[in-house]
Amino acid sequence: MKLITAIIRPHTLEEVRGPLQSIGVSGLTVTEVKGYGRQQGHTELYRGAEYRVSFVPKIKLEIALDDALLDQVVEAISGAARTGAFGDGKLFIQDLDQVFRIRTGESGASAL
Amino acid sequence: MKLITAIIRPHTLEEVRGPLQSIGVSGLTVTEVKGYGRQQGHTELYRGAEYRVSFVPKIKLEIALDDALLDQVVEAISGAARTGAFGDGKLFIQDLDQVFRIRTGESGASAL
Amino acid sequence: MKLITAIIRPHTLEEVRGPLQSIGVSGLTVTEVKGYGRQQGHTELYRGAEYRVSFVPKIKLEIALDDALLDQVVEAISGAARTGAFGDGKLFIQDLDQVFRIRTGESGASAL
Amino acid sequence: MSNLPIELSYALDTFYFLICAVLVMWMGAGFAMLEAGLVRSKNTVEILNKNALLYGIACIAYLLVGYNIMYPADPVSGIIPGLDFLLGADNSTDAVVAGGDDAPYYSSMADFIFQAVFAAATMSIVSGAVAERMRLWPFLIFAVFMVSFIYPLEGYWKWGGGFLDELGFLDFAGSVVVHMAGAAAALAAVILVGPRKGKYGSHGEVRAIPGANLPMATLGMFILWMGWFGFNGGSELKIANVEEANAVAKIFVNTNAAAAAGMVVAALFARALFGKTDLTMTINGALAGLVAITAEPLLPDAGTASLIGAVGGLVVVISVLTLDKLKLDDPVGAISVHGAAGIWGIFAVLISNPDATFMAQLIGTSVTFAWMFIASFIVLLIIKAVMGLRVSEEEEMEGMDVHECGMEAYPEFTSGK
Amino acid sequence: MSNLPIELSYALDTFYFLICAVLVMWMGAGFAMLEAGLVRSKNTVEILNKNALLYGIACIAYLLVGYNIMYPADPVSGIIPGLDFLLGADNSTDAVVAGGDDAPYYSSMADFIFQAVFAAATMSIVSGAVAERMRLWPFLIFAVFMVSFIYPLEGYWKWGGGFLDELGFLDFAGSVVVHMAGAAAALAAVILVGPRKGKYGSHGEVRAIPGANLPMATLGMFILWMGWFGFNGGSELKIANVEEANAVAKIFVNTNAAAAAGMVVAALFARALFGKTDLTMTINGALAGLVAITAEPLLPDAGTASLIGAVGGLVVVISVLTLDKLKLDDPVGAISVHGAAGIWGIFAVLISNPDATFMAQLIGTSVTFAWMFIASFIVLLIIKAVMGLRVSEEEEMEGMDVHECGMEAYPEFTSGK
Amino acid sequence: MSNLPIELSYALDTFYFLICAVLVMWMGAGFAMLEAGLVRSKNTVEILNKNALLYGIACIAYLLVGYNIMYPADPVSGIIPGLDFLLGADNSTDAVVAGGDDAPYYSSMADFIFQAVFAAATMSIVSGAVAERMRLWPFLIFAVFMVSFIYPLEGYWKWGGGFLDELGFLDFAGSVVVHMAGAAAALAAVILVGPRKGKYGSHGEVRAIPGANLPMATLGMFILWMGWFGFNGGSELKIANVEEANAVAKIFVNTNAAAAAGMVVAALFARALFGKTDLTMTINGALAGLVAITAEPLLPDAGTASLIGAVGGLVVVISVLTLDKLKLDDPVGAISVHGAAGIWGIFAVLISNPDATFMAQLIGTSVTFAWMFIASFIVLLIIKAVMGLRVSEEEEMEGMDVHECGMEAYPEFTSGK
Ligand SMILES: Nc1ncnc2c1ncn2[C@@H]1O[C@H](COP(=O)(O)OP(=O)(O)O)[C@@H](O)[C@H]1O
Ligand SMILES: Nc1ncnc2c1ncn2[C@@H]1O[C@H](COP(=O)(O)OP(=O)(O)O)[C@@H](O)[C@H]1O
Ligand SMILES: Nc1ncnc2c1ncn2[C@@H]1O[C@H](COP(=O)(O)OP(=O)(O)O)[C@@H](O)[C@H]1O
Repeated sequence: MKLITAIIRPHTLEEVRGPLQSIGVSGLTVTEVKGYGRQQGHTELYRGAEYRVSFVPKIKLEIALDDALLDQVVEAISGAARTGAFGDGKLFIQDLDQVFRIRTGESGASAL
Repeated sequence: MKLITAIIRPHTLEEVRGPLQSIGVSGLTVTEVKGYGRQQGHTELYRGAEYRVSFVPKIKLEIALDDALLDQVVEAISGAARTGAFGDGKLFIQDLDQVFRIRTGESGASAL
Repeated sequence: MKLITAIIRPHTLEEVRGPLQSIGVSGLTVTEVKGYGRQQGHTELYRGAEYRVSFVPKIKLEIALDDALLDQVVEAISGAARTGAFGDGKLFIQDLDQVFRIRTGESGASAL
Repeated sequence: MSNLPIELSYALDTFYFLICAVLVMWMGAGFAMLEAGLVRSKNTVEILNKNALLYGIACIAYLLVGYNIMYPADPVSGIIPGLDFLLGADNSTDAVVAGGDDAPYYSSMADFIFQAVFAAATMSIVSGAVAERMRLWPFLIFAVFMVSFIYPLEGYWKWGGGFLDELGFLDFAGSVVVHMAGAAAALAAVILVGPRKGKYGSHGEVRAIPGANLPMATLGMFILWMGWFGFNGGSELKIANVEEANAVAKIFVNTNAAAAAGMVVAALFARALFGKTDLTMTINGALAGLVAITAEPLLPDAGTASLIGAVGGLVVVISVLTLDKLKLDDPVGAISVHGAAGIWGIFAVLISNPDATFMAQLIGTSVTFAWMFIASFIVLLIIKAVMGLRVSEEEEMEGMDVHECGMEAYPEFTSGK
Repeated sequence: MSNLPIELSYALDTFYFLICAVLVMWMGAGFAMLEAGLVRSKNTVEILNKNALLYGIACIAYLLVGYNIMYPADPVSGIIPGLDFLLGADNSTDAVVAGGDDAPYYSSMADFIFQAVFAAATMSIVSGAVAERMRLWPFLIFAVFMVSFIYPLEGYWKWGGGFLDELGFLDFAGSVVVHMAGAAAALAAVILVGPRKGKYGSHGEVRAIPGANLPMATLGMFILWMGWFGFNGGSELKIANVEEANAVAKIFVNTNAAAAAGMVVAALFARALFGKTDLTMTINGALAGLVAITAEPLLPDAGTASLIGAVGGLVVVISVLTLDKLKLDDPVGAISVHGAAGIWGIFAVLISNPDATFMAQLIGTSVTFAWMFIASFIVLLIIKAVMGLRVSEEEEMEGMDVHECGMEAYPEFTSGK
Repeated sequence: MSNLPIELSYALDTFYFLICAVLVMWMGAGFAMLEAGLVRSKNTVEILNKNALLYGIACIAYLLVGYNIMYPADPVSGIIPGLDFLLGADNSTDAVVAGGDDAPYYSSMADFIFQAVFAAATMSIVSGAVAERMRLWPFLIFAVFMVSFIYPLEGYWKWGGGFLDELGFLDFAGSVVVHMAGAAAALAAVILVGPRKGKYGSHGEVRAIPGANLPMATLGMFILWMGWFGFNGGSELKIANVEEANAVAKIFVNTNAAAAAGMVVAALFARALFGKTDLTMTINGALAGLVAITAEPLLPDAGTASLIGAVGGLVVVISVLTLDKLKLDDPVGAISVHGAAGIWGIFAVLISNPDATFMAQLIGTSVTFAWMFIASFIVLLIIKAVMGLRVSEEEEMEGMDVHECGMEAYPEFTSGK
């Protein structure tokens, strides 16, 4: 099993959801985060003093899934979240040793 | 060392804490997240227009721990967080290569 | 590639950023979290009733990086975030299987 | 032309009354902000709905029947008023300029609206005490009964000229008739709905449930303070001669002094007790000072008024802590502010008013409390039987806003708590 | 000395006017809070800036020229007023004490400020309807034209003694002259700027875009309600004798009753429709009740006033839903509250005022609507051509606050939405 | 009966005074909201506590001794007033109807409360400037001295008939006597407590520390604006004849015009400087316009008043930027709004009042500034020696709310910043 962590633009969340559901991703977790990469924030102004808001608001998706779905999901997220401008985000893939569903106690792929 | 990521119902956080402390978990990190799994959100209403709040508020716990504690902790969280209804949450287990305590510079299991 | 997760004091974020950028860390993601370790929260008071705010606000940094930078980054964060008191935080290191840059589709180290 | 001065006097008294009514109406916003600030974010829309709608319902119910019960044209006895609906015609110019002791000196419409906003204020007291668990519409149905009958009846006993008035019970602007009365109804409701889930631990410990928006609560205090100038100042009922103008001015000074002293003393007391300056006690202290001086804001000098307010500030802190010991859960401190400080206020009349007697104050307070508590209890019990008073455990956990109002107060900020 | 009563009468009327003006000025805060509460957090600083600056601009523009257009010293015809600038001298004591039907009975400065705050209120209506997408300075430039010419001209037609007044069109405090007029301008603006991105789905579905701070919106309602006592009460223009004092008092009672009924009925209606008690409808219902009674707050008895307000509450709920069906995106419901309820109010005059005729009301409403809509449309079209009206798509997505004002409303709380 | 007109006149003037006092009291809420909106969330409970408690303390201290120092029955000299406590009896009806130039024409109780709320306003100015780092109780102890002695003494020099008054120094409602005086004390405090940690970088750069709740700050502005009608309008001290009624009305018009112009000009100026429309400058501009017109709101025509306000709007923006260059950290801009615009206002008297002389204005301003600054500095120095003024670095980092008040303002929303 894999854990995909995707950092995307907040307003693309809705576009990403649909494709994921059609692929068969059965759940996901969303966190509001801030970050920077090539996209380097912007300045705001307060009483004449400029200040950099260096971290841009992003949405982090965490999706635990079966290895079989990995490529499709990478594809789907990349496709839906791409605008082509700096700030589109990143995907990180990690191994997942084990998963449990708290409600039933199931573990492994059937718990996803 | 392992990293357990638990997604649980917000109000079970207090129930989960006690058992973890008695087992000897020395620290944990909490994040407010939203997500969906089998539990599929609910509708709200605003000026007559219904809208799905598709992501349900959850709490994410991250716990770095010694392999020896793993089973006990999985047990403890599952027990305290289970209500039996959709939405109880998930546990994800990952390998942890290394840990450092910033204050002292210690690393490995003694830094947990 | 590695994923470093650092839990630090909120006000050290600004001190940490500079060194990271000089090392050549090209991006990072910040989440507001709460947690406890050796530092055990504090009490607040509301209408005469004391209550423990057991989770202390922290900042979580996630940095995906090339293995080559690992030691330097661990060093840099530890140095900038250390005050020597309980609550300075932790660093967790995990393996990262794969990274994709959404904008360009690049993968691997060049996507960092 | 020669009647111009009398007409002017009538106009000035009417205008003064109307402005005071606006100030008391504004207290509705004060209660709304206070309560919205002191509940958790997940119950905020609901408490706002309650505060807005109770004001509307109170105005309608009092117009329809409450006002006539409280001030009957033709009372049956000192205990039983008459029954009448809506409003009659206003005073004619002839009646006004005729002069004499009975000549009307201000518009009866102005009188009505001033009285109506008092009725709404009484009801507002209840909403805070049962916040975060009593369902919206059962509460509003209770408001209909409260403002139509329960409150007007005891109002009649004192201000309508009923038996408490004849007895010599003295309550200038309503420490008991309005504030303690509201608190007594609130107490009945609090007992019936029970405490919020999680408020009291299984080992008897009191758990803090902090309010979500303290600036809003502080704004509520300032609004109430401002409105109280109308509440007490308007209760003099006349301003249009030297003596009356002096009286109204003195009431303003005393009202302000009592609030200031209540606030500062409560803050100091809380600091001494807790080691911290508890803002919610600062707020409650000011309100307790206001409630305490309400029974007699005219006769004491400003120094004495300050002392009366100061004691109110002590009383409210003690009462808040005591109610929690008794497991009576009152999220905003309404029973302490309006009940405990109201009782202190009614006996403080003895300090400055030589006409006041301990017995009359005691009887007046006891009768009012008994009536308000019992009548409210019975009506609430009936509502409980018919439709229930309290939200389900799940609704309480997830918040009343989503379940009762389908909406969040701060949809972009609220966390998953 | 023998003139003292006349002087007092003048002073009382002036004071009453000034206090009413302060209450209406305060409505500016009400609009600001209402709108700041009902937009998303990312557009909050901008709407606050709009509300503050439009008030300032309205006061200046109305002082410079608007007031003279609306109340010309020397009108050209029933359609065309004169053109004049700034203010003249106030009434002399001699003119006042001379007496007679034409003698001034209150300060013309007080008259000016009372009228000025009405002009500002008219403009405030527009800001809510175009919230979250119309740029700040184009809006403020439109405000200059609106308050200098567009509104004063139609104001002249009715209140300045122009042709609508001669026709027998009756609008006591401005259900149409102020409220529907503002709504008509708002409608023109809404059509020109289009709906917010994401408000209407590609399959015609209506998407909710919840406001970020409901307590603030509720405070706005209470402020507006309070201010309305000045709005309607001051429109009686005189209080200093028995008859006038009674009239003002009755207006207070009726205004309050209509608001209360509108609120409760809208809440009940929304609950019946949606199964939940929608706080935004509670708020809009109260405001609709107020708008509805504004055309004739004096003649109906309090029961009838309640009914007029109640129907206003129904109208506003239906109108909000209908406008969304028509894809007219009005984030705060301004067009429904001020337009739909305003039209209901103007025809409700027929219920209690025997002098009102259906035709006069219809013509007055139609002419006002046509003028306000068309003139606004043209001016906005020109502004659009010169500098654009709407923010770019990127700005809209990221929020107007950062782009137009360089600042966030809640920098410590706002999430990445 | 023949005395009725005189009595009515007394009653009307008293009522007018009381209403103005309520409006000024309400400014306390305005300061509280303004400051609570412009600090970070972690210091919000503390600033609310400060604003509430300073109002209470000011009312008590001014009642006890401050009022008698400012308006001594029996002054020792033009510099030294007498010492007296609490309040005397009010005017008798006989004294009023006796007539003559010395006859009292309004309640002395009304006078007291009007003066008391001015004292509280002066103190409110300080709290904003030292927000986020000066400890609560040292601040409140300073408030005791400030309102008991420091402010009343300079108040005596001008309004109590002391030497500045005899000198021909003209300050109608307190551009200098209240506003600049408060700013001078604030300046002393700001110098003594130093800037907030992180406000100024090691290379001299100015770092923005955005306020947490801009809608609240905007509400504060509207409240202050509303209250200012009472502040300036009440300072005419009489309304009950044609001339005085006209004067009060003109003051209302001018006060409003100056605020409007100050706001719009500051917003435009900020936009020109920064490229964005800075809402905090919009707010400060309105307040600066109000402060600027306060020294002479009666004599200028409305156009001139607008210009005076407009220049105030420019002054405040420049002052805010300049103070930051001087590393004088004033989180809400209090020194700029009340000090810089106050000084402009006092010299703007020369424009419209032929009795004003440059020298008298200069001396009055300098003396007031020197006294307020030095006396405040010394008292603060003593408090600093005894108990310290500033929170510890750790407390500042973690926020004063938890450390001083044991509570968070927005416990459910605040992030870990
Ligand atoms: N090396 C990294 N480690 C962790 N998070 C990163 C990293 N690089 C980028 N991010 C996250 O991804 C978000 C988007 O990055 P972005 O600016 O789009 O980079 P690029 O345009 O180069 O792909 C950032 O705001 C940050 O949250
Ligand atoms: N595959 C997944 N990947 C990531 N997070 C998930 C996944 N499935 C569920 N979650 C998280 O767990 C939470 C609870 O899931 P839940 O609805 O209880 O699923 P189930 O009832 O099937 O166990 C979700 O809100 C989501 O945050
Ligand atoms: N075992 C752990 N697992 C997950 N997070 C932890 C763990 N230990 C500590 N943390 C996180 O690190 C933060 C700082 O821990 P801290 O109190 O500094 O521990 P120590 O002082 O022992 O290093 C905590 O608030 C928590 O968020």
